[in-house]
Amino acid sequence: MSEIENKAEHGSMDGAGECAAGDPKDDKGLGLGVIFFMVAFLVCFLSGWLLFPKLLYSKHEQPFNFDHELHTAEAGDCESCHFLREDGTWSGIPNLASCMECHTDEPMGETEDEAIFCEEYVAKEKEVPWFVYSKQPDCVFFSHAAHINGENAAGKMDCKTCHGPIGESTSSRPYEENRITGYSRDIWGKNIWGFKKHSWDRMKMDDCANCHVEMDGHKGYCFQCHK
Amino acid sequence: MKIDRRSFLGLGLGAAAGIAVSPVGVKLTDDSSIWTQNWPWTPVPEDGEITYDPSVCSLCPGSCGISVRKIKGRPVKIEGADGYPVNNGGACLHGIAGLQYLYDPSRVKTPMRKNGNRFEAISWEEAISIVAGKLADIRTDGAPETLGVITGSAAGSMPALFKRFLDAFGSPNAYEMPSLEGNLQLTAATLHGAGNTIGFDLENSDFVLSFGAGIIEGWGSPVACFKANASRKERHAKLYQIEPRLSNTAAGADKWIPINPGTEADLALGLCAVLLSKNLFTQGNFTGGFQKFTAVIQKEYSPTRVEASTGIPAADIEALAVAFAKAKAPVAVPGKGRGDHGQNLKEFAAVQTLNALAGRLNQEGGAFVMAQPEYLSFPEAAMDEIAEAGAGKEKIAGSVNKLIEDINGSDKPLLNALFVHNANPCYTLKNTQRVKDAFKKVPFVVSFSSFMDETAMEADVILPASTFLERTEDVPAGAGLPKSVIGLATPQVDPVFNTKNPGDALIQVAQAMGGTIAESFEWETYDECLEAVAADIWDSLSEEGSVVVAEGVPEGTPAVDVSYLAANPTSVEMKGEGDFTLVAIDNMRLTGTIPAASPFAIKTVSDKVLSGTQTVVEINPASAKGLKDGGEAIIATEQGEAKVKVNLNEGIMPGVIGMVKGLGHTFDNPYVAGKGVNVNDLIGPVIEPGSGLDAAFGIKATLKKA
Amino acid sequence: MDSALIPEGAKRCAFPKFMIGMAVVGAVLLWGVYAMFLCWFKGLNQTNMNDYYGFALWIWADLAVIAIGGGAFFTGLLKYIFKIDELKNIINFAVIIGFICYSSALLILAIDIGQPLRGWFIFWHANVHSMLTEVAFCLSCYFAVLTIEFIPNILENRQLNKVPFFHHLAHNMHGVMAIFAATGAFLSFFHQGSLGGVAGVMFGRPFAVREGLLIWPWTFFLFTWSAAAFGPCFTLLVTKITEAITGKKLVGDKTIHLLAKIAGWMITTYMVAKIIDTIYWATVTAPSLGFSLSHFYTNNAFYGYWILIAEILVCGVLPGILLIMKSTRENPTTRLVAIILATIGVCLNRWVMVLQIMAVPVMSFDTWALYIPSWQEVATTILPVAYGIMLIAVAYRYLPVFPQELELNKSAKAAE
Amino acid sequence: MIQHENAHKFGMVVDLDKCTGCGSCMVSCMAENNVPFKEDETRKKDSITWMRVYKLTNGKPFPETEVVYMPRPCQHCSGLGDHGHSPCVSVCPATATDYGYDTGIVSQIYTRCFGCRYCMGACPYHARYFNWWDPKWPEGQENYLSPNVSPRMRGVVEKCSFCYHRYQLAREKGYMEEREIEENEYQTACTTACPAGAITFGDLNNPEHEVTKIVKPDPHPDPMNKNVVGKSRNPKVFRLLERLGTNTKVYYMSEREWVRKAGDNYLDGEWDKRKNHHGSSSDHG
Amino acid sequence: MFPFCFEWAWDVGHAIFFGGLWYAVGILGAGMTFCIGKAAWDTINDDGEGHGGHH
Repeated sequence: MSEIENKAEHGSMDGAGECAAGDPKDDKGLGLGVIFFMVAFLVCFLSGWLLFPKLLYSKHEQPFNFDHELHTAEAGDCESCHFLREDGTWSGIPNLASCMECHTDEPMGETEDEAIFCEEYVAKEKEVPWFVYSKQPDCVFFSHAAHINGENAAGKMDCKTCHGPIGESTSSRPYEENRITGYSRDIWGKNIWGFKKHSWDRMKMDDCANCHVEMDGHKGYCFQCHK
Repeated sequence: MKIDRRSFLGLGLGAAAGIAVSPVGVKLTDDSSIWTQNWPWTPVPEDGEITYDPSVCSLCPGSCGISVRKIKGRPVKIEGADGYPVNNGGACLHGIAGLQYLYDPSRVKTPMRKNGNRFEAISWEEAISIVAGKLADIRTDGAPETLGVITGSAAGSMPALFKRFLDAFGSPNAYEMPSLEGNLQLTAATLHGAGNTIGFDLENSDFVLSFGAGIIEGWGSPVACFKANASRKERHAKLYQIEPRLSNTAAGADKWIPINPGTEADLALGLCAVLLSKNLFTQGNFTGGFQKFTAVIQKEYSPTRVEASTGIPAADIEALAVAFAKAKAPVAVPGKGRGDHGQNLKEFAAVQTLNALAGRLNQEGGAFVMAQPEYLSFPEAAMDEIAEAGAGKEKIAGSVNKLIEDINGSDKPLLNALFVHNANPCYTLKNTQRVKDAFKKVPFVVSFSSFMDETAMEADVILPASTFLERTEDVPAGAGLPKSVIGLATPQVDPVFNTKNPGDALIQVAQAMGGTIAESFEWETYDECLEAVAADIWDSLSEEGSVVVAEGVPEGTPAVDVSYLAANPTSVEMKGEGDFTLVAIDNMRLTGTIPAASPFAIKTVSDKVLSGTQTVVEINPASAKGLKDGGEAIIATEQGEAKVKVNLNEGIMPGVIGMVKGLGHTFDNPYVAGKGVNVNDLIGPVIEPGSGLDAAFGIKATLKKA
Repeated sequence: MDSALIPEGAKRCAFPKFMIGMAVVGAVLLWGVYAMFLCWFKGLNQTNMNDYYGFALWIWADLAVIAIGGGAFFTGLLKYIFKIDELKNIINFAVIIGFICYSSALLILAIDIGQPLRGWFIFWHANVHSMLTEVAFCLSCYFAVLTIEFIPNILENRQLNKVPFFHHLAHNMHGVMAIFAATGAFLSFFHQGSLGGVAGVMFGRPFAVREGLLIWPWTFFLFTWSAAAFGPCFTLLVTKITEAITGKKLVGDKTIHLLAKIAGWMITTYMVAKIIDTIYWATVTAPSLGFSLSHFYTNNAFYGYWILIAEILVCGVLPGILLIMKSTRENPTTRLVAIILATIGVCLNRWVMVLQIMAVPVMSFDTWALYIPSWQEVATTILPVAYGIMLIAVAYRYLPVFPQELELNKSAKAAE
Repeated sequence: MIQHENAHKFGMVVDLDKCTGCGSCMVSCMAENNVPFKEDETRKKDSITWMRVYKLTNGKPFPETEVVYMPRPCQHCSGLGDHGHSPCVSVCPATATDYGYDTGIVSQIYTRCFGCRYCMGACPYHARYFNWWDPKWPEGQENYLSPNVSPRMRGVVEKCSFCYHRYQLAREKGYMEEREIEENEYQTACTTACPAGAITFGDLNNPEHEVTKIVKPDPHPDPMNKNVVGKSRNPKVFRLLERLGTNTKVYYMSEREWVRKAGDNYLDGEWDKRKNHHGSSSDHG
Repeated sequence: MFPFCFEWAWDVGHAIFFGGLWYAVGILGAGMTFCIGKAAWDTINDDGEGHGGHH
């Protein structure tokens, strides 16, 4: 915040200085106005593009780093930990009990992160308060079953299509939350205009709809994805 | 001028233009609308694995099997359990709203002690020691019989445990609140011998003659009754409803027979008289002065005389009797409304005798005379000298209503201490002021209530009970059912507040008292106690969730002793004066007893029953005399008066005012209390001689424009 | 004090007097603003609307102000497209009144919706089948037109006009005003109609539903027509009131008579159509759905046949006749009576088409629903009136609204 | 629009002779769908009850009075000619409600709705409710809220969804087991709660489903009113305000003539004429 | 509103509706742009005319 204030102040000081230095007669007014205009424009334009996105999101570190690559190497593919329950509902991020199917009270490796896991959560029998990058708002109903076990080709999707190559990551990136909406930044995407390069860059309604149009020929009806 | 207006204009325009070509505006517009979609004050329920767990609802004597849907172990919905022997899917609105009781704002969240006029929170240890100390003093004073207990019903292990406590303590003063089951047992005892009860095979009857029984208003086991009633359509079975008012049952019946309030017994005996005179009856196993009965009934209850009292034409009475006798599987059902409060033995006995005369006892689709289920076997309670002495004393009164009357009528305190469990007498019994006065005359009242209800507020100590969703308990089903089912309620969630299973609280009080009392309560916990005393059926009970103790048509024809009716007991007269008869109405969407209706249930109540904070009374337009529909009026009885609204309703006999039960709660819960008037404030009890029942179904009243 | 801003040659009351008047009206405005914020921050529970009365006083106010604001588009249409030059003497004022009416309508809509911050969804997620979408689009576009039409008048302010850019801008805008006016007429035609369509397409409401042409129920055309017919009456009425308050003659009789004559014929033809529509609806449409006319006008405490008679005969046919007959049209008293009745008539029509629709029971076992607005609703509905008075006062004081003012008041000036 | 050959058309039939007016359906609906409650719910015109039970009387004086209870969920209209333009869907300016051509269910998206209430005005059944207040639960009571239905914020319209989330949950299980869902797997909360079994719910396009067997919907437009499609061929079955052409998917059944008559509006004497007509046409059919 | 919006469909309804809308918006926009642009041009080519009253 202070940066922009400084800039703004600086800018106007410049203007004022110039004004003071110039001819005090009236016609300078228009010129000054133009300069003021330019400076204010530039400051606001740049802050809008550079500073605003920074201010809009708050950053949270995950409780501790999670090495997806290591776990996929040890435990197998995504479905080993993130699975569909018998009733077809999605289990999401594994709870402590699931972790403990492999882990014990003692760390299996030597990483600091695993030590935190054992001390802070396993020992205290506390669930790890993970931040969920792909968390959708309460109004959204998303059926993983329909996309993994669905009846047609569209129903046999790869995790990567929406979640990206997270399984290859070795550390957890910070979770960014929109201060106004509470949405994870992954929903809107990193790009402030919401442009995307990969299918997993954005998870807005239009992204769902586009894919549905492509696969089903129709973007679906409200209740299909809303509750 | 160095910096003039134009400079500022430039600055402003520049800033605006700069912002405009940046994403700020678009993003803020979008995000502010998304913010409204996720307002932090709108709750977001947590998601997780869905599970379903079975249990039994014990909100009413219906005892339906329920299935509790949970998300990550958190209960979110109650539904009726498919396949449960009482309800087989389906549930009533109170059971479905059961979760609202868990987090009810009026719950007693921790043990309480009254200090002056206010309650203060205390620890369980302190609460138990206060109770144990007070009780010890009573025993030291040598008056153990001055400890009384009022329980909601007599069935199940909890009342038995309280009874046991009284035994070990040395008091005979155990009382139950009036209930349909109690009334049926009393009827069975009068006609067929003690230890019996009566069930009605509505499901298989082709002609149900209901003497005001609110078969779809919460009579008996409500859901079972709903199902039996609904199946009439396919079975082409008839339901005739005899009632002064077009209740829901009457509305759903094939025929509604309006009758002067309180004369149902006359009609039942009148029908008996017709059967006798037309020789349409079955001799059966009548004992106890059947000759005298025949003579008395035919003389006193001839159709013309019954026409005079009931208002039903004599010819109709005869036709009805013939239709009843000629039906393939008729059954007559007693118990106006829910059949619990304001009932008289004469009517119950008369209706059951009608069943007997029609040869409908222990017949498919008839009335079953069944032994009360015996599945609990407590070891002998240890009793010391004080206990022996006290237990030998005479019980103060024959019924809870008589007890209240006696306490009020006596100069010296008849009870020094009183336990109240699963009951709210200060609301449910008639003339609530009288009940509260009696409570004030008892020096030490202990409430085991889950809610800060009217009775809990009169208590000196509250040992808060976990609700049925937080505790284990055996739940014997259902008054009036043609079978005996024992269900097991299991904790669906850890106690939300600092409450205990009242069984545990009682055991701890007993153990704190030491001596033979502690010896009689050797169990560590109530759960352990239940497993031990219900050992006979425990395995199947805990595995299946319920055990059917008796089912199907009982064998043999029971003896019928008609000497009670042969003596022609007098009918109870209505008290008071006035042009109108005020009758209390049962409404399925409200509860007349405990607990008070949930917020959801209250929400469903019609604005023709409750309007704002005013009770709406029903009255026939023919007797409205200037009262307007929706207008305000003052209803007055000798008991008191209340401001009400008027609903002009063609579905009620002229001269009768209908006022719903279950409103007018006075405790602190804005969603269910402070609404309307308690009809029990307007109606005083009338004790029926012999039975001790409060037979006041109504009272004479006046109604004037407010 | 503010004489430099007052149009040259015009005479205005003393500044303090002006400010006192503004303060009085401003107090009413603030009361409305307070109520508005209550509605925004506490929600619509501040109103007496309910699930039966989802559309109530506000929607009526919207429909009414848009109808009476129709003078702007219709006068503009006549002036710029049909080249009736005489109307130049009143066009500025008609535009100002229109501007006030439409901005008020938008403001009320912003209060009326349950989620004001999501109001833009109506544009973004537009459902093209909804009459309300059409209303929203055309309403906001037409408001833009009105603003454009109003701007040159503002720029003619004595001080502003000295700025060369503004001077030229005003001049250029006058030059292409016909195009704007044509666009405005096009937009108006549709949104006035769509507002009529709002009711007419509700086929679940037999009191409202009308048959029609393609996707447009007859009410679509009736609303447009009635706005064109009654809008000028309101313009005349406000002119009359302004003249009374300022004590000056502001618009020449010739212009007044001309506009009144046009309005009279419009009203009369509208009433013919309206009566045919009513008869058809009462004898064909409603009965085909199981409703007799009496169902809509009996068995309740308020909506009787009187409202039908008042709307059609007293406030419709009568003013129409008064305005087409030369003698009554040119008699100031009967003309005033006619324009007052006409204004009431169109407001009554909008009332019926909003509130009575909600009140009439449709299911056979339902009952009439009656409603009394809360003070918050009343205050926010009066707010635009206060705002309108203030804007007219300011505009009259500082802008050359009435081209004929100086000429018509010469004699008075001379006498001074 | 998706017009699968095997599109569903979910609907229900309520047997009014069985309905007892007990209110279980209302409470089950509220509990299932996180419906909020206020201190005073006696002003029924601002009380949110997706399922509302109306009390109908035959209007006759004592003792001929008769009463019947009529549960009224959202009727899920398919609109004039069965084209999916229900009264509410076609008027919503922001597409916050739509007609699911694959299920026949009329949706309502609370986060899209901006609260103009046009749909409420358009619905003759008063099946739509506005959140005049912020939903507030007494402390702790929000603990029983279900995650399957999102709680609504102030300022939006809500209504019965035929428990669409139950359909979704059933389908998820179906996906898991790679099969179509059975009739009993998707039932609304009111249907399962009804202790009298008065409600039958299912797919009106599926002749195997009980609801279709009872209703026997006529797929052809009514010759007397082309807007009406799906009229029941069971003479005891009727729909609410059928003549308006709303084409509801909630049917009612009663043995009593006055009840069937109360389902719609008729001019004087018209009912008897129609009845005779209906009689003769059903003779032919 | 825009073809990239969720509800947009390339059908007759949208074509007529939005065709009319964008047509109107276009005329208003073009008209105003013309007026402002021409006013700016006129101002520059004005040579002090109208400047007289300035300040």
